[in-house]
Amino acid sequence: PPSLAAYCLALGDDALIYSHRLQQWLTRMPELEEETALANIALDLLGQARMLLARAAKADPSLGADEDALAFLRESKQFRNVRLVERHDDDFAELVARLLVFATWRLALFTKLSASGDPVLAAIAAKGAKELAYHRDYAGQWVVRLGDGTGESHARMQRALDTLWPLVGELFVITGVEQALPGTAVDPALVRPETDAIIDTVLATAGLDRPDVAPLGTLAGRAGRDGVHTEALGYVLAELQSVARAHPDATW
Amino acid sequence: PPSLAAYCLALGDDALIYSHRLQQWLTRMPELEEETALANIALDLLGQARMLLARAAKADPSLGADEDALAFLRESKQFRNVRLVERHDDDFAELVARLLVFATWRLALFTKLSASGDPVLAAIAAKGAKELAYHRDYAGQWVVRLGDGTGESHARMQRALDTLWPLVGELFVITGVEQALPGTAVDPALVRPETDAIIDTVLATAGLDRPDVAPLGTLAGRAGRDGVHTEALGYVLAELQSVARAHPDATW
Amino acid sequence: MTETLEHHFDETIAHERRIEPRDWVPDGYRKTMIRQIAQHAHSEIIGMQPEGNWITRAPSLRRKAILLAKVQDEAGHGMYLYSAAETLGADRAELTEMLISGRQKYSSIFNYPTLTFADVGVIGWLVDGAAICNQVPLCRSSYGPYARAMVRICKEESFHQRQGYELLMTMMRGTQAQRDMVQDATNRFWWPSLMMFGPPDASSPNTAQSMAWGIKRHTNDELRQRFVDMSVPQADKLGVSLPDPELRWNAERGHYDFGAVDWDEFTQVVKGNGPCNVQRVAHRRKAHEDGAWVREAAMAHATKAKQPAELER
Amino acid sequence: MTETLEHHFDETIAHERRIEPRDWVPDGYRKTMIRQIAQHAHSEIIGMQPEGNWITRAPSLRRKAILLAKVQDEAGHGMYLYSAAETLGADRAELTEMLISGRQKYSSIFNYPTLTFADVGVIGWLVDGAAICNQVPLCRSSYGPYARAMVRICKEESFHQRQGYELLMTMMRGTQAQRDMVQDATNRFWWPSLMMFGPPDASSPNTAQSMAWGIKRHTNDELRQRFVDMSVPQADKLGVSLPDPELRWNAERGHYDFGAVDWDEFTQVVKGNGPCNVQRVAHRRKAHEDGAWVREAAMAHATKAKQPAELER
Repeated sequence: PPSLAAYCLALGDDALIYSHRLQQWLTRMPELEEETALANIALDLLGQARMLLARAAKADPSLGADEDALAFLRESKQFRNVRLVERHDDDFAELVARLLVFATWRLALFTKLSASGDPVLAAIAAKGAKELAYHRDYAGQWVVRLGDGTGESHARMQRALDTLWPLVGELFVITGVEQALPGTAVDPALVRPETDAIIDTVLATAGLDRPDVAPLGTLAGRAGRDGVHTEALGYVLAELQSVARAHPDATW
Repeated sequence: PPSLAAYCLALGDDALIYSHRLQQWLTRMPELEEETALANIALDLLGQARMLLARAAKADPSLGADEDALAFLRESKQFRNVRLVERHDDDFAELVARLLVFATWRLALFTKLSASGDPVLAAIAAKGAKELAYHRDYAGQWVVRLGDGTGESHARMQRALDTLWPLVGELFVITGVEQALPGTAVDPALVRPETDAIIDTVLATAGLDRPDVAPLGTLAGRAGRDGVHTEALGYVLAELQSVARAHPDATW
Repeated sequence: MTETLEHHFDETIAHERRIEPRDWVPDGYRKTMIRQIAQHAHSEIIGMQPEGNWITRAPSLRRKAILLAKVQDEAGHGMYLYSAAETLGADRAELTEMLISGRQKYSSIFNYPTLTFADVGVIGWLVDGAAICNQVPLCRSSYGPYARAMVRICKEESFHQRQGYELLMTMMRGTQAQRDMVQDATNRFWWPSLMMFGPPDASSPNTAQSMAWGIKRHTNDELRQRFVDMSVPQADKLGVSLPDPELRWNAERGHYDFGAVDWDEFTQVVKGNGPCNVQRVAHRRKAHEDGAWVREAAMAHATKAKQPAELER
Repeated sequence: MTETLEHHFDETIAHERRIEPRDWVPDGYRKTMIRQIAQHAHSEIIGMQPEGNWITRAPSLRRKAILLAKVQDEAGHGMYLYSAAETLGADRAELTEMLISGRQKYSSIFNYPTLTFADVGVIGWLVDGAAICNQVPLCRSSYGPYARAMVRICKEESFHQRQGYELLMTMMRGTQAQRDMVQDATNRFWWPSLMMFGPPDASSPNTAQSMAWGIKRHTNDELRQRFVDMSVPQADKLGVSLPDPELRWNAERGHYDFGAVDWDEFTQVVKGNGPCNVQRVAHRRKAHEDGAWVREAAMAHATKAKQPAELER
């Protein structure tokens, strides 16, 4: 059914694009231990993306034949990820700030989703929730370390939060896709209190302020979930799809 | 004839890839005056690339149907540019250092080439030489300003020279393509004394040292002209070709 | 004394003659004019970003050259305009500071992202089209240097508009994916283009004074209507639909009626909360800050180069 | 005392038993062993770059996951190996410093660029293949912690090698462009892979001492021959040619004969003048330097977190 496919696509695209941004950090981390942790997280999210895109392709073959067709042959406006995941991180503070927000939100979502009426989606969410709990804790520990660490790390952490905060509101906006799938999809507005509470606890422990900023503007109300992205996504796709597009008849 | 095509391709790829790197600077320059100068130079080189690639396509249609097929549908190893033009500039000092080297060398080459036995190539070179004289002077003035300016600018200028110098030697290496075109192509070794002399004068005026470093290693003697590039080129092509490859049947 | 000068100024305005840099002008005129020119200059400079975004990815070398030349023209327009503002006593470095600190605005349209190559064409068609509607009357601005800059700028903008429209025509003759891109870009840019003319006349308090001073020649709503009337047949010819169900010919008025602009969105964008405000200003600020050492070095070199000559005196 | 210790060391070596961290070892053994382990660790860390270069561009999600996991394993290998070096008294921060200042080496193979996705497969096949030839004997290294690390590493490397070869097999069954990519990557990596075994025995002065200490188990030329003998039938099965016209079976020797390695190129690469030496070390240095504020903050936080507990004592 198209709604289920669209829902899987949205959740899959979040993971696919965010994993790409994490992959770009590899070999650039501050310690070897962080290299392995980062690779682990990027790999988990890539795994989630693969299952969700495969599920989307199965639920609505008109979208694309399989996970690879969906990842490598769609254009920017066909991607359904939230805009939070598109931006290139300026520094390690931004990496962990975004990861904290993303993983906390997605964990809350996946926890509810593990009771979805769609058994495949429920199973994907249950598996993913275990991974995301680790991602969230990893990010939370670093946010606390950096918030509490030195003057410089505190300033960078706060700036990172301020930079990405305008993108947070979009995570909790319900779309027609969720509305069309009662009992199967989760209304993201429902996970806002839990997400906020956890992030607030981490920020309080870290001695950081929750930013008070206006949400990033939309296009007549349309944002990432509607295929209206930031300019960053085009560059992500150019890189992600470059080899696949150059060899349209190849199998790998 | 294939040799003529290969020669035009090499000279065209130098301009195409370098123009791309300059285009990436646009909206990032230190002053508005430099924005227009930069756009001008990038545009001149793009123009040279177009004429040379069109000439290559005409001389050997098996390479590609036209300038766009050559720019957008070749793979990394089919590009014949020198490796100097592939690197992303770290700062404005690197931009002007590379431009000085590139424009001085290419001007010397094009000046000789304007007497080529191939009238089309001769005309392209004669037109290009006028443009390159401006590029060289623009870069030379900046190298002097930065070399002479402040302690910081001097240090950055010297570091920029040190960084790109290993790539300079490759500019003067003759390949089988030039050898196969006596009277049409120019042996780049012949322009070394002139190029060196001009660069040395600029460096002396700027109070900068000519770096004394080993050339960048090759693969069993093969480098840019043989299709063996740096890892940077793949990313250039991913961006350059992204829209064209995503719409293989389109005309623009 | 001031009375005579003021009389001369009023006479100049009344006779639709040009104010020149040497002429006395009231403080309000100077301030308003500087702000207008500066915002226009800033718009040219910030406007380089959304279009510059597609230069490296332009899918044909010819289109790449056209786009590169266009962005170069915009930098040139920025330079003329800053120079015009300088003839009124403004300082370019200060104006730049006003821009990158967010204290002066630029056209709200550039706070929307460019998401496909079709956006390049639609910006040429609609955004440059709206800019021309706004700017043609400014060729008759009472301030001479600005009026003259506008003549040159309008000429180049018309050229850019034709190029944009021609790109769209080519794309509409292409693949279905290309036609979809053009329609999608039109959908995204139509309403923001209508916002380029500013708030409705009823909520545009400065219009009267600006028109009295010959700084503004038509009201926002007049210009907006002119733009709509011009664009609808162009859209038809192109084969795209405009995203407004209320758009229809009104034979009585002799104009197209159109739906209500979302002025809340406009207000948000003007306040800094559009999709790209932070990004655009941060990009410009970074370029400026990254270039600080270069400008310092150039100044230091110029000072050193001057010294020997000065010693001779 | 030293004599008894030395006797114990010699006995351990002679009986092919393992030296453990608590055991006395001669200074030369310690130094040589630390250098060998550190260079191996550095190789794992630097080796992440050429392969990591293709993760974001991998043309299928399955291949992307495989490559990402492989690069993660390399980071893990680097960590075990630095730990093994620490059991001999080395300090990881110092070893990192030695790497980024260019005072310690890593495998010369990683100074070649990865230019297409086929390189990922060829690195798995040839480079991991050569590494395994080098490393399997090291599972019997006289130094216990290193030997045990090598057992785990070799197991994972064999897995990576099979994955690389499988990728190439798939590509060879694909389009002509894919087959060309595999052949091109093979042409570029063959000779540098042969160089991975180090200079010919005649110019490898430390081999004798290392073999006596049980640090090295076979000479460079022996291992190189073993690698060639192993690779030729694999190339045949794959359907690629190896870029050596002198390569042929010698029934008398029971081995493949092969052409002369370009030791001048090898010397240049070892001296720092390969195609990517500067790039690889600069990349690693930048990551380390960019991370300095993070490590400082983590330390500051750990110190603060410890203080309350200490106050209780």
